[in-house]
Amino acid sequence: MTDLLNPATDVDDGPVPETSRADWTSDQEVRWCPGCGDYSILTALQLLMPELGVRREKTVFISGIGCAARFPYYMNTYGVHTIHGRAPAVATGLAMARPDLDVWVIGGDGDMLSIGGNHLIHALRRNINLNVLLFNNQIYGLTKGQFSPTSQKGKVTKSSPVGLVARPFNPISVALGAEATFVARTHDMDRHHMQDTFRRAHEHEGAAFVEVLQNCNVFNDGVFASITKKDVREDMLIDLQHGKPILFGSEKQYGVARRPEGVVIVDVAEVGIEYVLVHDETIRNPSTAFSLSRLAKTPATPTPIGVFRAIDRGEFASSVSAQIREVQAQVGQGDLGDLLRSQPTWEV
Amino acid sequence: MTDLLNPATDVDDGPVPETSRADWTSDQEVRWCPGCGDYSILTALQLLMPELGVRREKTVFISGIGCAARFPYYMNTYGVHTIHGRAPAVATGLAMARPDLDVWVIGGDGDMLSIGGNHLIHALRRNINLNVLLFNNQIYGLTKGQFSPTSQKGKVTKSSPVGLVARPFNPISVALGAEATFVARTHDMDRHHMQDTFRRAHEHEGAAFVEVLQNCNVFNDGVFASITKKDVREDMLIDLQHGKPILFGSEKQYGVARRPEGVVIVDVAEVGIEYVLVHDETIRNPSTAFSLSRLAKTPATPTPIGVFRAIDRGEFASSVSAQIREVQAQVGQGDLGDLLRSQPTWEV
Amino acid sequence: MTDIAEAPSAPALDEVIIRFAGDSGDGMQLTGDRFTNASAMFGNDLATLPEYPAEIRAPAGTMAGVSAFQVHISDHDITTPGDAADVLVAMNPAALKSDLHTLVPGGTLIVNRDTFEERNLAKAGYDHNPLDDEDLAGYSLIQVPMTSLTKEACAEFGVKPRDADRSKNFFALGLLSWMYSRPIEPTMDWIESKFAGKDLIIAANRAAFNAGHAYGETAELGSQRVIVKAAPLAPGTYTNINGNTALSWGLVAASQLSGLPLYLGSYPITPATDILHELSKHKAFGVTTFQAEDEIAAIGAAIGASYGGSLGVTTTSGPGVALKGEAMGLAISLELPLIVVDIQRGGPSTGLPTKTEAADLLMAMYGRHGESPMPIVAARTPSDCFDMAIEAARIALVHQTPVMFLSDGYLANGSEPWRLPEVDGLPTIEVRYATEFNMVDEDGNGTFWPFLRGEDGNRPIALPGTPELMHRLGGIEKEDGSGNVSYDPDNHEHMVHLRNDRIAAIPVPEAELEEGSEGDADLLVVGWGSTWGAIAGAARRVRVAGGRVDHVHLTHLNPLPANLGDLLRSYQRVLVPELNLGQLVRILRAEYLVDAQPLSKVKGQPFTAGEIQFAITEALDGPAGHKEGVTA
Amino acid sequence: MTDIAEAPSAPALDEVIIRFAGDSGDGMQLTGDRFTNASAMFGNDLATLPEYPAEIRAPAGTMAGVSAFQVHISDHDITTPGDAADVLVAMNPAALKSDLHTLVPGGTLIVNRDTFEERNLAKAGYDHNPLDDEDLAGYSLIQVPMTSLTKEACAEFGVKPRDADRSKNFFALGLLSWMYSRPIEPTMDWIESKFAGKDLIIAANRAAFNAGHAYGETAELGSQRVIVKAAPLAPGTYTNINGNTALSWGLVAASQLSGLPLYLGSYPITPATDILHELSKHKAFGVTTFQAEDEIAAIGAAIGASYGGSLGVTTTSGPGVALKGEAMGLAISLELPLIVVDIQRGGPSTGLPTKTEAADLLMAMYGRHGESPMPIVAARTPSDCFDMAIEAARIALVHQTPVMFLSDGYLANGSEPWRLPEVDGLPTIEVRYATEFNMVDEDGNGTFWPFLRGEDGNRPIALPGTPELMHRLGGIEKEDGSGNVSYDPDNHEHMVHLRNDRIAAIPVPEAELEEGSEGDADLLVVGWGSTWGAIAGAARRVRVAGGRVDHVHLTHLNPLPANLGDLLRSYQRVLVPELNLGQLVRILRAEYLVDAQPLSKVKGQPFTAGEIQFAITEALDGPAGHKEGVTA
Ligand SMILES: Cc1ncc(C[n+]2csc(CCOP(=O)(O)OP(=O)(O)O)c2C)c(N)n1
Ligand SMILES: Cc1ncc(C[n+]2csc(CCOP(=O)(O)OP(=O)(O)O)c2C)c(N)n1
Ligand code: SF4
Ligand code: SF4
Ligand SMILES: [Mg+2]
Ligand SMILES: [Mg+2]
Repeated sequence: MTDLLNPATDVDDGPVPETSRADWTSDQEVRWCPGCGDYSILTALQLLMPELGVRREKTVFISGIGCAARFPYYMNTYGVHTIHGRAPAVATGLAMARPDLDVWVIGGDGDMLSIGGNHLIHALRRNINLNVLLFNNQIYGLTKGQFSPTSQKGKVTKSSPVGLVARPFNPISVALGAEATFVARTHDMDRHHMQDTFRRAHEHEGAAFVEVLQNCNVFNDGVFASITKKDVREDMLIDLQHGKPILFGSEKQYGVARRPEGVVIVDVAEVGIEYVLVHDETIRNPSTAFSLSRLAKTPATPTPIGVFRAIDRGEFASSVSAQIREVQAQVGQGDLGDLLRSQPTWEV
Repeated sequence: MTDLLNPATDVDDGPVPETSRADWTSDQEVRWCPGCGDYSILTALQLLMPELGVRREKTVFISGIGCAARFPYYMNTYGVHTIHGRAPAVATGLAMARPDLDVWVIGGDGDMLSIGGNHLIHALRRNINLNVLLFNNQIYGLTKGQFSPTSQKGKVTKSSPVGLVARPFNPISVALGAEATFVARTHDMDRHHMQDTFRRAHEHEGAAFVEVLQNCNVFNDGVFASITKKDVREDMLIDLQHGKPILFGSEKQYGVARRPEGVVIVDVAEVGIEYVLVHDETIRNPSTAFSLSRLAKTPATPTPIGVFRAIDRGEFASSVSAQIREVQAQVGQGDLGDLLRSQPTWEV
Repeated sequence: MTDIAEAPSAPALDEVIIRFAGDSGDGMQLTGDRFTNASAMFGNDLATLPEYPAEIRAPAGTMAGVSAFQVHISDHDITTPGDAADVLVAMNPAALKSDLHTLVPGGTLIVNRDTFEERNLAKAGYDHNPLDDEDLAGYSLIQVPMTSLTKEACAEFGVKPRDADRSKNFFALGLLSWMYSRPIEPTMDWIESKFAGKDLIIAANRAAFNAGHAYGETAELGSQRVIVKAAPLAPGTYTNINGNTALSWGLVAASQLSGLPLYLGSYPITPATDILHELSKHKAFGVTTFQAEDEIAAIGAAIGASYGGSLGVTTTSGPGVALKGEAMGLAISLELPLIVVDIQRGGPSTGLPTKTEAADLLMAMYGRHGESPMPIVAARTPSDCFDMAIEAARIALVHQTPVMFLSDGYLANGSEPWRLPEVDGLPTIEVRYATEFNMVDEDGNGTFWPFLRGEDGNRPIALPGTPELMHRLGGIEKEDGSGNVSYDPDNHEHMVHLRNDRIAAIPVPEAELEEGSEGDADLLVVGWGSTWGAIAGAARRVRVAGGRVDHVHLTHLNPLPANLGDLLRSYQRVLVPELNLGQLVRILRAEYLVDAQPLSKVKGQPFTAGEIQFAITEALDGPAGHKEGVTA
Repeated sequence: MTDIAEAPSAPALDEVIIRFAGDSGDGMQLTGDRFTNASAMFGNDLATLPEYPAEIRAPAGTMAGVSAFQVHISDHDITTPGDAADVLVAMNPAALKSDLHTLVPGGTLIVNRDTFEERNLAKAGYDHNPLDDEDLAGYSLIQVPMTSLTKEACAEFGVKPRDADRSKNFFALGLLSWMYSRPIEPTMDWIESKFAGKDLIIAANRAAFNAGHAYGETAELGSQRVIVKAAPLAPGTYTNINGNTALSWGLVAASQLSGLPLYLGSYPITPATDILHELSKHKAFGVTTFQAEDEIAAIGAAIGASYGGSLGVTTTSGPGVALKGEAMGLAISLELPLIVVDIQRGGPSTGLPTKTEAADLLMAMYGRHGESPMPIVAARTPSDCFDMAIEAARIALVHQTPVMFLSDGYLANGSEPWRLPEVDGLPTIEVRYATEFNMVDEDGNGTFWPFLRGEDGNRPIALPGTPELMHRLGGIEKEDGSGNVSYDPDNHEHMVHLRNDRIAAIPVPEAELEEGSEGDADLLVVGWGSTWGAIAGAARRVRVAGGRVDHVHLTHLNPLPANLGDLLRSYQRVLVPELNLGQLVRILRAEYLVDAQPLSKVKGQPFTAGEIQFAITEALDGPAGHKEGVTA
């Protein structure tokens, strides 16, 4: 019998052709509100893809439902706009069946942390080779403005007319609590930072989780403005760089240092540069990364962006197929006739 | 019109009568396998309840499906054996509708971390007043032995005949990543520790999450034996006690200390007692608690038990009803006739 | 009724259908809404059909971005938003292109001429200006430079041209208000209160409105001015209400009438979300709303609240119902009250989220594993959602069962004048709970059996908190009486039949023929849900033309009215119009073995009366009991 | 066929029904299984019915803990595990109490006398020893001290008494093997290989078996010894197979026949979990199994794998199907192949997880929102699960649609001898994928339209990885042809009809009358699923008694066979036995307007042939087309 596992994997397709942004742009009219942050994320990816040295036909975007989840329509790749919350599940099946593909998962904070929260944390735990981009606008956009699991406490929305009672998830903390091997944050106002982050996610073997702070200018305008606007960024965004001390501010006058209760922001001049934490994405213990995720409680205080954690750990889909290969190496390809005779038989 | 919110809350029922274990024991035959760890958890709770000064009729046990989820049948309280994974959701509705009740949620590792994972993390995030006991036996008991999201990598089960590929969740880390305000661990071999922990959970305002290490002697026998057996406990269980240095071992010769990558186990004699971490459940920043949750990767190395975190934060259900009360205080009880006339009307 | 002093002499029309169409950003829903309200206040009968795209804001000026609002006003009792528009207001080329087909031949076409320039024409896919086309000759075309006139009018109040542009819908509203002699005050009052504190906006909108009004007066449109007189409605206080609001208020009313706090567990989904929004506002009534993490948690929480003694409700649309099946089964097994509201939309899958359809009936009947019967009610008009919400609650609470409430996108967003009921006249809902032992155990001690039924077949519900009555419920099969887990074969069979029979035995009103029916016509039209208006309108027209047709409209789909079988069998021909491929008709055929025939429409739109009229006429002409279904 | 040299002269019976009953810890399933296998190897026809409690290990000795295994062996072709047992082996008092009613009057009752002591009697709820009762006088009672004899026999091999106790089921097996002249070798071989390396256990089990065998030989049971000769089965290689194994192998075969890798996304649930277990073992066939976090993730992953070019399958039971409704709708909208397996169990809600029922048919038909039709196939016997799995795959892959496969707990766990098919004779499944442009765009360039259908009405599936054919799919309504999102009313109506029609047009085999039917009998029995054996057995008996009854058994429930309507209409009376309250019968009535009548059983157990025989006889005596259903 033939070897049925992942037939597509072994084909040699020759060198990857050069592409431009236009090659990655589908013929579909983009239907986000004018001014929506989703546009710049789309641009960042369409511009990045040609640099990644991947094939369009080997690239698949899977999304759930929401404004963010419209994303696949606009990429000239394969794509499926599935149902609300289930994109990580569908993508998991695809990535297992087809390890040759580069699978991206796109969804909003409602899609991936509310209805789809469980699929997300399990995909991260399994460490399956997906690039998961969560567009966090702290609101339900497509259904016109209800709070989401990342909306700030007290937020007034259509479904919380006198203010939201519950406290939000911190997507980075959730991901780290779920054993994610790659965890990062970027934002829709900085194309280069997005591209650097997406590139890293793409390169990661296993599940790469990226929170993209995204402005919904219709239902939650400016919610990240106090940290992402050009003129405040230096003071409000803490750009994590592997191997470098964590510094920020116009003169790099602020830094992050360890304290018993976790990491805190310090005045470098006060504590001395030697006490400033040197960022290491690769520590296997996620405690420091977790601690960094707790620095900012609301998008109004200095907030780390960049890669919090990036460690190597067995990728799920390839381990699953490796098991299959191993069994096949031991007992050979299955034979249907033998299978039918694998229980006691008798002749009549 | 009458005040319909939480009518039961205001009743004064007089002093709570004295009860004994028998009063908390239902007339149902217990149907776990002989030797199952669930028995001792049941005993611990039935013995504890009389001490809590609560009424049986004000106590409700809500469970999903699984061996663990049989629990409510055996308590002479109110109880609902719901459907697989949904106990935290049903309990949330009950706790919101009836803040006067003491609501316990019981489930297995499959029930609450596999199919029910999302409901669990959202209940913890919201901080609703539930006592959530997760009986972690690292296996699906009721369906006869498949791996669960807490089964160790490599584990051979009926559904992983050549070994489990994925890495498990650490329930404590998941809970902390989900903003839980009370997080604890105990085990089925130590009744007193269970009782202390359950009591603390009960006293906590908000969602209290307790992982109970539980032996499934039929499908996963002895999986915690190397840390919970009487003769190894001293060396293998790290009993967290608020305000005390974290020490363990027969002579308290080991301790836990901070290191850049997180907390680690140290030889007290080597580092000196002053470097041993003093446990503080009440730090608002969950980083240290998270770090403690990473001490043991498998149940074969020294494992912290006790309360990792216990902080006060607005309880969800009472905040929701407070909002309602506030509106009512401002505008009075709603009047149906007024409601019908709240849009423009005209007379014919 | 407001007086229109200014236009006493305008010729009177008995009804008119006006359609406002423009870009999503043009405020057409608001314009339609305001026109509707003014007409309602004026005393017309009316019906509306808002239609908007699924995108939040599709690219401006494109076909995908067109948003429309159709309103039918009349001096007599009407039942639908009308088959085709008498007047189409097209605010841009895309609106003209997409909606021209809705205008009757010879109808009045009013366009905002300013927008018919190259960029907008291109966005709409025109390679020339259609206003120059011969095609439009068949219509009475009125070209108005709305944008520039609005800007002009606003300029004197210091409104910047860009901001003034946003007020052009008020120009259109002013113009139409003049044409149809609508009262002005309601709109002015509304502008004042809506934009209170934003003086510039108030000024701009007022100026635009007045400019539009004046334009009619001055621009030789005199011949166009008509009046649609007030309808002879029954005396009372009226409000203009849409289905989702009526439904929300009905739930509040049911809570008050039963004395149980209302608990809504919901997850946002179009077109049901407005119910969550509306109920979130009614904290004064002790209403608790819970936006859950997903649809399953939403129903789970509603079950928990219901178990605790609240009136538990969950609201959603088709995709959400498809997720709640297992939890509904639990509520059925527990015999707990619960209302599951399905505001149906176009399917399958994500389908057409903002469009209407009624294709969830069979899912409502059968969409759960095992034998898990559940009562189903359906509303017929927007205001009927109020009454049916109370009815759903009554069934749920009195008979201790989850109840499915079916509405749809058309009812949810469509509106009609509603005569407010007397609050005191609403019947209370009696809910009784167990408070005492109902059994004696082996030792002669009192004990409580949660499934020991009373004469009414109901199990005694003891709320948690009730002293001594502690007991356990669960979804595993239970022994009738004690409620203990039971794997006994005979008990299971007994329980399966019992669950079935107790739902089948719920008393529901007899099926009654609608007004105008004679009882012995040549054809019976059987409807359910939002098709009521179109069927009623069609039946009237057929009768006027001399056809003999009767109409029965089902509000209770499970159980069905006891007399329905006999009624159906008394007709030679039975036609069942549905916004699906024929769902009720399958139930009727299976239940009564009558050769009822489907009339199907699945375009994301309600039936027009004309479509049903045509099918009725065809059926009257055809042989009795014919075999093939018809498709509108 | 194995030769039984030792008992040539024993009197021959044509069939016997044996029931092993004991505590869950007594190994009754294993005992039954071994007896069955030996009988199969010997050449009998047979059918089995395992029955076990929902608890993993209910308290030892209680009624709740009783586990039983019934096996019917015969020298001729049989179809059911038998109506009542000829022999009941009761290993303890609880087993006697719970299962005595299954024994025919005058039947042989074999008890393990050692267990009838105070503690066990009390646990079973006896206040005295029933072995002393008069009631048992009507049976042929054989009291054997199995426990002590086993211990004795084991002692010489150094087995401790406590361990020896565990082997007492082998004593029972030895005794029964002697009584029914079963071959010894298969059991001995099995013991050797099963416990390889555990010499003491092998010794104990062998000793126990031999002691039981010897007991029969020596203990004056001579008169009891009979033989059930081999059945005249068609020549071939046979194996004894249960439904879940057959289903698993059928899926593996479908994978091989289609050349697509098999991908199973599943979440454990009784009684479907064994399929996950079984397929997890077949990595040699390139089978990927994925135990997902829940049922929705399981089907989601299967859809993803199917989209990637695998044969995507998800397996579950009723509660799981109730959760998968929304995702099935997605697969329907995407027009992707998928198999959804429902191993039905007792419902509603958690219901009776380990018991059988067939009450998910209407959910399979209608349990999704919107118009979302899906083919349904159902297996009729355990081995038929193999063929129907291939058939389900054929429909899914050739017609690009999710397919529901219905089995039930009885088929899943029950077993029968199965003549192995010739692997080379199995028909391949042709799957074609798009690899080239199928359209030219405005600029004259080649492009790909994912919904531009070929002559077969199928859309072209281009797998990701196919150069140039990049495209996007989604659950929003799409334009036929281009596949672009479309809110166009006419397109939606077209697509709704198209999705419906393409499923309705799937060719399925004509309905054929079962063997023994004459084509013009007085009554037609219509069955589906696991009722086949009981109906076939009942029909035979009725015919033997001179009644005229025909039987048709549906394997395809959607679409139904084209000739079914005519067939039904050609009978005066139609009876539809179902393990539900009447689900297929509703479909038949709605579809064909025939007065088919339900015969319902919902006890968590399969029909016996006797129950159906009784109903047939009643129906034959009653008036044609009578109105009321019957309940078994
Ligand atoms: C099963 C189901 N439930 C609910 C919805 C309605 N719905 C569509 S998108 C959405 C949430 C959108 O929020 P988010 O995921 O944050 O995406 P955004 O629009 O903000 O990008 C919801 C609730 C749906 N389509 N399907
Ligand atoms: C919707 C649904 N899916 C699956 C099942 C089958 N099921 C019952 S319990 C269980 C898991 C049991 O494991 P766990 O929650 O860890 O509890 P334990 O038995 O180990 O205590 C499963 C998969 C079910 N009853 N319902
Ligand atoms: S609603 Fe918000 S998130 Fe959605 S497209 Fe508009 S701006 Fe973007
Ligand atoms: S299967 Fe395991 S968890 Fe379940 S009752 Fe038995 S021992 Fe306990
Ligand atoms: Mg969002
Ligand atoms: Mg478990």
